[in-house]
Amino acid sequence: MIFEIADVIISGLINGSVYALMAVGLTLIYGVSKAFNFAYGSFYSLGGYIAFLLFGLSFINNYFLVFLLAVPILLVFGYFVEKALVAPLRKRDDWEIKVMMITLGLALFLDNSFQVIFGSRMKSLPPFLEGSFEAGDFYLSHQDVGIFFLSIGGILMFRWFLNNTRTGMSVRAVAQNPAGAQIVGIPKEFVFAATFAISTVMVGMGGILLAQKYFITPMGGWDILVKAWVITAFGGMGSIRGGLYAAFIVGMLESFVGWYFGMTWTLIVLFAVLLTTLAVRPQGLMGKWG
Amino acid sequence: MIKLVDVNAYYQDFHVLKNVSLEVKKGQVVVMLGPNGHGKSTVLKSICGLVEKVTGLMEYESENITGMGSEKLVNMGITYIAENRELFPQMTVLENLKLGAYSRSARSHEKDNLEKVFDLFPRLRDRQSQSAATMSGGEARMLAIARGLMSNARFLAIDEPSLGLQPNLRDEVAKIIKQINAQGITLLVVEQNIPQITTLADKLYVLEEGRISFEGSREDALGNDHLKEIFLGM
Amino acid sequence: MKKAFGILLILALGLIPATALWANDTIKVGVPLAMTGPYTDTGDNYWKGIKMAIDEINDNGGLLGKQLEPVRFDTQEFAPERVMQGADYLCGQIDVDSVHAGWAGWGQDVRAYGKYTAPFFADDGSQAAVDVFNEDREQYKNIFQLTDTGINQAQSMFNVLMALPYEYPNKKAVIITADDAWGTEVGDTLKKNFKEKGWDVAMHELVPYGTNQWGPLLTQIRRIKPAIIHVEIVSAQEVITFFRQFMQRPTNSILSYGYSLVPREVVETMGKEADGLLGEVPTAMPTPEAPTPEAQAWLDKFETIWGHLPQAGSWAAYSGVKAWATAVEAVGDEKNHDAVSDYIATKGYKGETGWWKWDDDHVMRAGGDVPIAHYQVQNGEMVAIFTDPPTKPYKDYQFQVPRWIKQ
Amino acid sequence: MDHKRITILLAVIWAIVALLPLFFGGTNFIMHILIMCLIWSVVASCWDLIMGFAGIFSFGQVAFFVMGSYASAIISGQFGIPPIFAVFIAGGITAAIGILVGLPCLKLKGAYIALVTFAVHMILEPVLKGDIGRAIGTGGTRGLLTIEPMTIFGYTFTTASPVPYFYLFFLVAVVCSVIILVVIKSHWGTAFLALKDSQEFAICLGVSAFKYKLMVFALTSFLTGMMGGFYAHYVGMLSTRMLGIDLFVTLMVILVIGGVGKFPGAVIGAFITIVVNELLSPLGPYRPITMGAMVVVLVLLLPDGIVGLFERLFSKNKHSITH
Repeated sequence: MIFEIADVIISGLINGSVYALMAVGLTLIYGVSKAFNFAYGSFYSLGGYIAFLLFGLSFINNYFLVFLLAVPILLVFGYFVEKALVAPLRKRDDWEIKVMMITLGLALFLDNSFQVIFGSRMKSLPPFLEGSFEAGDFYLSHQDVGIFFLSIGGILMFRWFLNNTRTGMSVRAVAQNPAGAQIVGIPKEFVFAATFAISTVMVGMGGILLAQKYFITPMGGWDILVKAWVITAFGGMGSIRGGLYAAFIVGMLESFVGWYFGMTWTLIVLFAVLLTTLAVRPQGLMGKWG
Repeated sequence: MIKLVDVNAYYQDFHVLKNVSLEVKKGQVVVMLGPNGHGKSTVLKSICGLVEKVTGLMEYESENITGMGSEKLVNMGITYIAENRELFPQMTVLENLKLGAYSRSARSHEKDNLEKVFDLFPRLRDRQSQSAATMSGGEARMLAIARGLMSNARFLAIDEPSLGLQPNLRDEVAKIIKQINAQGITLLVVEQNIPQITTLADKLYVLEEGRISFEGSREDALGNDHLKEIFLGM
Repeated sequence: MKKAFGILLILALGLIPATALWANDTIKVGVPLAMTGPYTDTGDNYWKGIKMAIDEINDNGGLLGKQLEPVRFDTQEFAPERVMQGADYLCGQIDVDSVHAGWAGWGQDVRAYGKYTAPFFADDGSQAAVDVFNEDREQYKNIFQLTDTGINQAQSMFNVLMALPYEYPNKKAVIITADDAWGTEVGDTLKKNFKEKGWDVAMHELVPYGTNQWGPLLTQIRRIKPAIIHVEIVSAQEVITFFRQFMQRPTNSILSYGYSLVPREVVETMGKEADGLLGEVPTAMPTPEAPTPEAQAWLDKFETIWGHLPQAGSWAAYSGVKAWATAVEAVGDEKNHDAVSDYIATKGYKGETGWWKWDDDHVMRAGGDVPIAHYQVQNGEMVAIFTDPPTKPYKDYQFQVPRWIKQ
Repeated sequence: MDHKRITILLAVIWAIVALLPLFFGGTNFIMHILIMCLIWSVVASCWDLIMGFAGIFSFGQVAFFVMGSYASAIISGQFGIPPIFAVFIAGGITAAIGILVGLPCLKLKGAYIALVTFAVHMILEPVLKGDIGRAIGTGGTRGLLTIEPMTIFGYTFTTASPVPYFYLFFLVAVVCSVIILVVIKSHWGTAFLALKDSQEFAICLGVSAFKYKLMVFALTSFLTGMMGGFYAHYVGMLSTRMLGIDLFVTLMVILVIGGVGKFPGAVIGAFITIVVNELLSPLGPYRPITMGAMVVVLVLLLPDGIVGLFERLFSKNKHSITH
């Protein structure tokens, strides 16, 4: 029994760390620019496919090189998408819904393009860590540990960047008060595009990191989008700390419900908890930026 | 230092400023008066690059600044201090001030300016690490002005500094404005609740329905019955 | 302006019948398959078989001297109105003379295509489809199922599990299936069978597609230590992640994947890592060695055309086209749909491995010359070890005790 | 656009649509597409009323549609209630669920409402397929394969002769669009415009945001659920496969093409989208790619959809005078 619970906790922690990584990017764009990106899941798949293509090149044989090349690609892609598709809509009164629509269109376009280009069959990437820690009945693969620390490390680094660098502060400033940010001379438009690009990089990296465990499929991003969305809302859209807590709560909840009641109940329980939380705290766990 | 010629400004389809022309000379304090909602703030915001649609000619030290964005203008030394303060609520006082020095030209002076600002507002020094959201109205007003000063501006556009202040703090605002001006910063102030400020003014403008209806010294203004009404209404 | 739009709309709608008018001296064959969405994969498997059959017939001078012309229709996600639309388009609009589908709507398709007369071949493998058929056999006489129902396939899986030359350490089983019609049909049948044989089904879980974190279930499995784990989720991602996470700390359990072993990526991605997994394919061409020389020739031909071994459904769909073509030749008129259907139902078709016979339910029941093949992954390839019914070992291929079972 | 112009446009659209069977009455396939156009035009108009006019980001439209369809099929199948009554009961049930969903979520902000309503969509599939669904008679994963056809005064509509069915749906669609028109014209419509402009201001005027939002939520849920019921009896079978992403996206495209908050744009959008979708269908995977690209381009170039374009064309002269 104790081993079982330990097992469940570990899988909850690992899932939580993955969810956290997924949610932070989404909460970032929402927090800064109030734009909701429906193509977020497609960017996840995009990361995976970029890595897949890179591994196809003869001179690339490790993840370090893949990340090194994938990051600028994703960065430019995200920046371009924001400038070309989202920024022109911002002047409109109903831009929020327009952004949802245009990103939904983009998601449809990207997902099906993946299917045409790469085929509908799943693609896999080589594992970036092999082996495991074992002690009696206790088991932990290096891959999972790697994913855990890379996700958490990535998020903490990002938080540090936001709190302690001038650029990070300007991002927070735009999030908290766009008018104020403009007054002090922060280039708001650039910050919007930059955060969109950063969030694209984050989710794309998540795609690469997880592809070796969960594979890449053209439509695989939708689950990620929904999970990330639930978590950001749960934690408070725009709150990185809230997202972090929410991700682990959701991870734990899923693994305990799945273990105790069965997998079909996880989604139902998850939404029930979300609804209850929102009924009590409409702004989510943490509410605002922090 | 600042010169506007036939400036028109619009919010979407709403025509706010109609052929506004004005001039602020270096080292001056110029005060703008007029009924609320007639476009005083828009004049300041237009100068500071915060209004999307502006036509006409705006000059800063003989350079055409029409259509320039705020990030450029702040860097050139033009800063706006908003009537509703526009602070960053979840950040500390210090972070707010540091962001005031965001522009490239202000960064190198950040330390000096911080000292200057703390000397001007000793209370802010004590509350450096307090979050802006928890400050009182008066303190927040001080912080907004202080943040504006951090930009190393040579021209400040201050919008209704008395808004939301208790009457006993108004004297202090006037005193601070005088001190700022004494440091060689040119000021364009929208304010009509603090008579002391109008006494500081080198020149007064009155803006009504988006047009300049009066330009002149305080004495000229007091001789004008219509304007007197505005003054009495304060 | 509005009128112009109205005219535009009428023009647009007018284009649809216009497309139907080209080429008159051909026989049109409807092919409703998923070309977009989550079922694209299986749609592709069927298409390869159907295309191969059509090309073969056309290369040999066509059918009754006419070339066959496939008309594709994208069934997307099999929403009811989409299935109906497919039937109305292909049979009502294009007026095809036969319809070759794969997964086609699990009963919805019987309703939709039963309204028309063109022979319709589906690979639903679902009792629901048979139940609809039996509501009105005369109305639905043009419907033919290329594979046996999930119930019978599950029965066959169970028979083979019991026939394995392996002594189970206990009588505990775990069943995990997808929460779709196929998964539940197989799961329920297996559960019934296990219970009848005195086994304890310690866990029976339905999981949604997209599940890839198996921690909570594996925790339970490790406590139960079942002798058999059956997983029935026809999607590579789910079954591979399950296997890998299971292998982190395996129990002494036979892993039976049923039909979920067929997505090609399972073996392609894992290679020898997948050694030991069990699975089945109905109306299958056993591999690596086909049962007859003709069958072997077919396998080779398929591989030359498409560059890989046939996947589940390819051969069944191919055979459907050939069975229909044979019937048309015999009847001599592709337009006489009723006669063609009667011919198929009564005479059957002789394929590469022997006779295809449809039963009274118009289901190609497993057995005879076209049994269900049961595979084990050995050396990174699917190897037929049993055929059923009747349950018997296939050629000289042997079951191997999986490497994770420690005795 | 003023109310008078909306009414005229709507009348013209319906007049054209009413004549379509003259041309296509003999072709079942096209009639079927036209009937689907009518169904989606109502569902999309309801969505537009919620999203475009009331400014609520509800993403539960497809879910309500599916709920209504299942409700009507189950009611008529299990309790022997004639379909023509069952559809209205189904509408009532859907409206009740709509209110239940609306109560907690209408106080939330934009993206949160979208999430909660989309959550309803997400949960619906496991619920309908699972034990709860089976208990109320959804047929679980099999779905419902036998649903009574619509019968009115002893006349049974069949899909084999779609023209009567077409006019039945036509009638329903016209009535629904008139209801929506009345809502937009009424005090409600004014209240929504006020709410959209400034929530605070509207509250000052005594407009209770919550009450109006809940009312519009209930009304659109009712109409959508009822339409779902008609759909169920028309198609004669149901499965949870409608809850896939395809239908959701199609409805979204309808609004993009028609114009959000530009009633009767959704009606025009429905006809264009469904027909274009059908024309693109032979392209296989290039269909959704084209649809996606079209959404992106249209949102950028034609942000107010077809109706927005009309408005611009019509009011060109007026504008040049004011400036």
